[in-house]
Amino acid sequence: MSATRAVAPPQESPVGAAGRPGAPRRRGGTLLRHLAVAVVAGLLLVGVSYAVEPFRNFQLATVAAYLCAVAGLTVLTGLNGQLALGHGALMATGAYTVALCQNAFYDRGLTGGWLLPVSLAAAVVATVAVGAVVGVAAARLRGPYLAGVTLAVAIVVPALAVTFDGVFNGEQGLSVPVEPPPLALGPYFPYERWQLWVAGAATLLALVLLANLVGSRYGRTFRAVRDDEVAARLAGIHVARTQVLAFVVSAATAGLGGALLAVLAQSVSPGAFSMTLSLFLLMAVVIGGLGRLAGAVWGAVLLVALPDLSHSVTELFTLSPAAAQRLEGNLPLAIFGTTLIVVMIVAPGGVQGLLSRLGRAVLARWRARRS
Amino acid sequence: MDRFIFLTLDGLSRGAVYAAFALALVLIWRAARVVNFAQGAMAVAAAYVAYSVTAATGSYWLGFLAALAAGLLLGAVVDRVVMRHVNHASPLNPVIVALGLVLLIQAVLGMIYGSQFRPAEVPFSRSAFTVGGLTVLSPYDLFVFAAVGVVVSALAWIFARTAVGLRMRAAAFAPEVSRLLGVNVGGMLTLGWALASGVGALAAMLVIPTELGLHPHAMDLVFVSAFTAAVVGGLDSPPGAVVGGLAVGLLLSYVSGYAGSDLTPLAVLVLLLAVLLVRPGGLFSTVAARRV
Amino acid sequence: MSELGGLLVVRGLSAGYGAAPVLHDVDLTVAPGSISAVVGANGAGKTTLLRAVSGMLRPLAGRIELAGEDLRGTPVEQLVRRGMAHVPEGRGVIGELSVDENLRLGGLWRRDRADAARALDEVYQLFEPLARRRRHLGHQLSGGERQMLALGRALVGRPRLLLLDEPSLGLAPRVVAQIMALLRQLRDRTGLAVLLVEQNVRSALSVADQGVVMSLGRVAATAPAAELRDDADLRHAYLGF
Amino acid sequence: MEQGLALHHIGVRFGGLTALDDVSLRVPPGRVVGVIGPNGAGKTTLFNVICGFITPDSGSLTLDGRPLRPRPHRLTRLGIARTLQGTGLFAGLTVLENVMAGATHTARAGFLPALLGLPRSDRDEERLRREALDVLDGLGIAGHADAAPGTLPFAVRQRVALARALAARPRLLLLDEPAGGLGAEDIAELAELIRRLPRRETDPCAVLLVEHHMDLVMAVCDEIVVLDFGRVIAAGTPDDVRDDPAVTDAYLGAEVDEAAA
Amino acid sequence: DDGGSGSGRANVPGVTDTEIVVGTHMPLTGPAAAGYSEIAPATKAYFDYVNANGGVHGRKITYKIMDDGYNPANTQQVVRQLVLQDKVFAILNGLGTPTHTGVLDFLKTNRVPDLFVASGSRSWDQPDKYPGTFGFNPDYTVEGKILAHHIKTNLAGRKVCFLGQDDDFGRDSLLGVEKILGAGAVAVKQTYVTSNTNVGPQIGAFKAAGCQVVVLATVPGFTALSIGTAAKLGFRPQWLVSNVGADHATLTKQLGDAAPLLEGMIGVNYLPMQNDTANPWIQLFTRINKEYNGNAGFNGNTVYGMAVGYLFVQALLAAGKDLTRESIVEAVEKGGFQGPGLAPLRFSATDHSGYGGERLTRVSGGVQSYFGPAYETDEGDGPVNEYTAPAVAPPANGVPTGS
Ligand SMILES: Nc1ncnc2c1ncn2[C@@H]1O[C@H](COP(=O)(O)OP(=O)(O)OP(=O)(O)O)[C@@H](O)[C@H]1O
Ligand SMILES: Nc1ncnc2c1ncn2[C@@H]1O[C@H](COP(=O)(O)OP(=O)(O)OP(=O)(O)O)[C@@H](O)[C@H]1O
Ligand SMILES: [Mg+2]
Ligand SMILES: [Mg+2]
Repeated sequence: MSATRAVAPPQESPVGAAGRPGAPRRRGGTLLRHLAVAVVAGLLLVGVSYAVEPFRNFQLATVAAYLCAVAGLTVLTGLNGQLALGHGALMATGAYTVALCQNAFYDRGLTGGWLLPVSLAAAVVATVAVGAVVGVAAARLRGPYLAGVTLAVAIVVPALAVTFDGVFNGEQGLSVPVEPPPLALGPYFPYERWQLWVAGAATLLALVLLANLVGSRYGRTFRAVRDDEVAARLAGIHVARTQVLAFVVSAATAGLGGALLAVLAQSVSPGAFSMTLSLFLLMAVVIGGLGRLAGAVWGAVLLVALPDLSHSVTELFTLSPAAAQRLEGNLPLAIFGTTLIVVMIVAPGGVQGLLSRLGRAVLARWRARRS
Repeated sequence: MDRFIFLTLDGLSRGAVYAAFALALVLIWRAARVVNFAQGAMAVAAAYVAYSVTAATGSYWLGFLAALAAGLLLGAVVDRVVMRHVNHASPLNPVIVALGLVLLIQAVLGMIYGSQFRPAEVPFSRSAFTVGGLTVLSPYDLFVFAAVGVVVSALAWIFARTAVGLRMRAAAFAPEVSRLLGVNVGGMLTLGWALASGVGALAAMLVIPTELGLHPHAMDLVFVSAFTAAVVGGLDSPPGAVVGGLAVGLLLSYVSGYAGSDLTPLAVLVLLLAVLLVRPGGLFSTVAARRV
Repeated sequence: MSELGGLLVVRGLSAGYGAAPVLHDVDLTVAPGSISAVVGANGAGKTTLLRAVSGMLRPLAGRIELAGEDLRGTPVEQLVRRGMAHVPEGRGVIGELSVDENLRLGGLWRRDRADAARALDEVYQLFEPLARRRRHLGHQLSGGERQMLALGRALVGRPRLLLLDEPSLGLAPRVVAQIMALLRQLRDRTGLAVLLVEQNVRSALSVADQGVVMSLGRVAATAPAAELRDDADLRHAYLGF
Repeated sequence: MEQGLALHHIGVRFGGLTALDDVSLRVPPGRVVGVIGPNGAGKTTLFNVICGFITPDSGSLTLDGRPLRPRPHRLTRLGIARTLQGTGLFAGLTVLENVMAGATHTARAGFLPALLGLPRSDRDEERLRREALDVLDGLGIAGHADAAPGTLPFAVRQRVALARALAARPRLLLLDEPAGGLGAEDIAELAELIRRLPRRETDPCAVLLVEHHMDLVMAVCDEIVVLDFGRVIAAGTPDDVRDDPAVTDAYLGAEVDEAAA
Repeated sequence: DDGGSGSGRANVPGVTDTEIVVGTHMPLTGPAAAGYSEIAPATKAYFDYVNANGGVHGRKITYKIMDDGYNPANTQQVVRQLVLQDKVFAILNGLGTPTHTGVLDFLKTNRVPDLFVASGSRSWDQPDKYPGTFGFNPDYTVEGKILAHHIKTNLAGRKVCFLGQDDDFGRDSLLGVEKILGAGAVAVKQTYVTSNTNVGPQIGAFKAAGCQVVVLATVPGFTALSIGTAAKLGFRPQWLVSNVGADHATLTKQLGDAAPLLEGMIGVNYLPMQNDTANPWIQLFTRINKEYNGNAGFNGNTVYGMAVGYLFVQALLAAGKDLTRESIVEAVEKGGFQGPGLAPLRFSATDHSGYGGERLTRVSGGVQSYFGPAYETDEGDGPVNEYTAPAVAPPANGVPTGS
């Protein structure tokens, strides 16, 4: 009948006892910090560009172009919570803009190293305009309904290239004349290395800007809107405007990515920007780790490497002609698909999530050992 | 006028199959809150089973039943083997897994059957009746209408009136709470996947004969139209799927009939925007949620 | 002591989220036809205790028995059939379903359809605001109405053991009093046992037979409710008043 | 001129259901006004009207005598902040970020500095961070600044929500059931805090409080308005209201004795 | 063996004394794979046959087939992989207008011979701009002209309508038809896009207008779809179908039970008919298909693939023992190739297009066979002439001999 006293009454609540941690202020300004990282990455890239063969250079350049788009999409989908399936179309917008600009320059006989940056900038501007229009509509929609509209955009934009074939030259698309590497680099400078430099530089620039933004109060409002729209509005955040802004930012990077892709391929055609591309971008975002710029890197790498790897794996088998006819092409796809499924089940936080989990575990063990 | 009637009937008969497939999407959305991008590939797999069975037995109807059975089974398997193990914390994870399934299923079908088109048989004549000089619907179209009608009524009944329907909805919306209320959430999910995939298989059986033929990618385009239809109608509403499907069918028919088929994608986008900007949850969306 | 004939017997229960346990070695007995109030500071682990008992959280160690049967390995959805109902914290109303559907769901598992229907009517009589809103969707309801709905839904299943997590949250004082009276009445009339988690210590202890004080994931004290109410030392030490 | 927030003859209907019926109410500066009433009486709806989530079917609002057409995201700019029933925290933001988000409207640096990562934006962030930490400190939860809200005890979450509202430096704070789920000790602290708010030196603010916890309401309110079925059935000082038989009947019931103790 | 003596030999990518590596890009997967995926394996089978018979100048041909899924972005990747990584000697028979257009500049910059592109676009015939690129298929305009010539001579006075794919294929084909019949002669012109499989509205319009002759510039799927839809509407015009979409075996497979609808369909072709078992080329190819292609289904695509292989071997022989990228381009430009084709190959220094004519086919009694003479014409305003050169027989061992 008497009370059983098992433990001592609590002393003091731990709340407030630990002083003021509140994320120690990082040293140096945001810009300097991010630039420093970018410069290191850039130097590394230059080193790599000399170390590997032209084809790998081209692949890396492609990774860079995709990375641009994937990073923007991860901000939109991961940080702002908008499920967009139409980024392939935004890439197409950038790609066609760059093609039209470069062609216009060349038709007028203009040459020089400044043309490409101007065209790329134009591509970004054009995509921002398109992104703003789509974004305004998107801001009213949620989840699968947004997905539905953006999917339609993904289909419409390439189709427009066929409808207005006078300008866009239909299915065949446009070629993108690009200057050869500057002579200062020497007469035998591999073109693919130059491509990697161009794409790498543009992408690093875009990443620095994105990282700045994500780390600023805009990144915070993006996430706040994603988590709770009502609370966000009460916190003084204009939800629709924030969503449009996120859309525009990710459109800009998608446009740049598409433009780079066009420059790399020296051509654009609607078939390259199909719905599949949009879906693959989303895959890259999720597989890499939703909402993380570092994850975007993994995603973009996988986007280029996984089909290639699957193909190489298939080449290890020697097949009879009959079997080869069936398996060729299909086996890599099956491997690709299975990889996606397995990764999503084993590492739902994507590659980056897995890495940070591993990192934390290692750190914890190390700390435990030290103490 | 004749042209209008012709295009209308043509659009309705196309719309009916979109509706059937949209129903499958609605089903899985209601049962698991997932937009199943693999629905098309799964349905095609079931249709290939029908093809094999029909080829072996010579009977369309045996193949038809086999497709439905295969659809149900495939849905259950996909749920148990794959989707069950996916972390649904982010709604994107199941989407990506579904895309992976698409690649896998299409690749496997390609390996087994090759990438050639296979003929898809029809149980009834596709030659249209002529009424007063005007070609109207074919017996096959009527079959499609009847099948879609039966399915949509059955689904509406199951969801609105039966205990299983209530359980399925509860399990989808709030799995944890439902479990506390004695709902076998896992079973409901599997049932939902199986039913959706079965309806998808039915839709594939209905639509493939009117398309290019049986092919691992046969449902890719239908998926897009059906997804549009489901979104237009409101993903939670079986009648919405039907109305959405018919609307998309009619729209595509009118646009390619009067304006040129290259404008159809644009028309679909316009339809989506027109509907969703007025009703962001689709035509048949229920009362907007109270959020504060 | 009523410990031996417990309807719910918890022994050595540890549970938590992730690696670190929140509950440590919890012992607890709820006799049939009795009300046990679990009280304690925020974060003491009361909600976690209920979640572990109802199987929503897999225990790390320990044993949970309902009417003498070990519950380990019993799927959560089977527990209602054994007579256990859990009204979770945060209400658990399914917003997308109507009031009526939410309530029906509470009795859907029952064979005795007629009695389920009767129980439904009783709930409507009990919570008159719900009766006026049968067709409304769950998320149209006000905070308090949702709480009523969640509680009513559990009652439709006519449980033997009711786990209530802060039922007074967001309810008007009059309704709180009404619910407490109801619990007492059900206990006396039908032999219902209740495991009641409450911040509103006074009203909880006023209806309870037994008080369980939790602190930092452990049972700090178990005592007859009246004793706890009157023991100023205990109250000050654990309950802050 | 009339200072503070005033509602004039507000009416709100949802379909056939009258949620608010000719409700008038004033919250002058420096006062704590309580709104009580049975469940479903329309208290949250009243808040929603003030915040602009619901446009009233009839009636009008004024702020400092000027007509007010509230829009949720403009509210903090007008000096009004609100907490939500339940907590409505941003699950993906740390506690500190949650509070910083509350002060969004005070940010000065625009988009371009943020995009370029200029010191201007950094300084702005630094200021926000400092202020947010101060608010957290004031509520005694600075130790949780880096935690994710989801892992915190309910009482702490409630305080974070309060901190987020206070970070906006409101002149008027709308509190919707801030004591829900709190223990007696926490409620006492909360009461202390609410009483202090209108009188503190920096950023004093009036409070409009919806709460079912009678101890708290009686302890902190200067004035109480009682709603039932969307109508004001009583108004006055806590003592007036407590003794009003209509209130006892509709709302307090038997508990009134205990609550007053 | 003095194989190693050539001066620049070691520097020719993909060529050693014992091997020549060439690559191609084809859709092996995806919606466009139907049919096309059979071409490259057939070519490879022919090369294997040649290799088994001693190869070309002692070198065996290795054929790398890359899947691009008919997606230009993939084509970019795989062609670069072939050229930069696998160091192929040439790209052979890359398939598709949009896909291959994208790599023209890259191949030109890297001086990779780009032989016998598998598409009827005019883009391959630009010797000034793309000196290393050569076509294979007859131009779509040529095809349109020949079909229209048949209408003009045999179906005069009938109401002619046209359904074309909404791209170069459809447009060039219509251009050819109108060049012969006159601009206003086509009563109803309709287009389709591959992303919309409902051709009901188009066919309905033909029916409503009372069309008697319908020219189809369609891929096989849409040929079948159009004919099926027409039957559904009770509309039975005379069909004239572009070579792209007129392969009877493919269409039969697709239509299944409805295959009898193809009766009377007129098509065009320029290679031996796969069902013409009396044709020595078909006998040869059937044998190779059996022995080196796992006895895969034998149809027009198989014939096409082997014909490409045969032509490439001819070109290699003509380029001589001292094989370089320049020498093969020169050899192709020299022209004079004779093989299974019924129409002339027009290669010259100024003409890089492929076959310059076609012969009409008709389905009769469930069998597709040639009728009438073969025709040749240009893509401009030139007349449609009969091509009368006699058919050549394959060499005895099936491998071309050096010229
Ligand atoms: N999902 C979760 N993940 C991690 N930690 C959690 C989670 N839920 C609760 N906790 C932690 O477990 C501890 C106990 O929480 P619990 O909710 O059981 O307490 P409680 O006694 O019910 O408190 P309250 O009165 O606030 O409801 C708290 O410290 C809390 O932070
Ligand atoms: N969007 C809506 N649609 C329909 N009915 C609504 C809506 N919002 C509120 N109601 C109804 O209006 C009435 C008032 O709701 P409100 O949330 O204002 O009550 P409350 O006084 O805050 O109650 P509680 O104390 O339980 O939180 C309730 O009956 C509620 O069901
Ligand atoms: Mg709790
Ligand atoms: Mg309320």
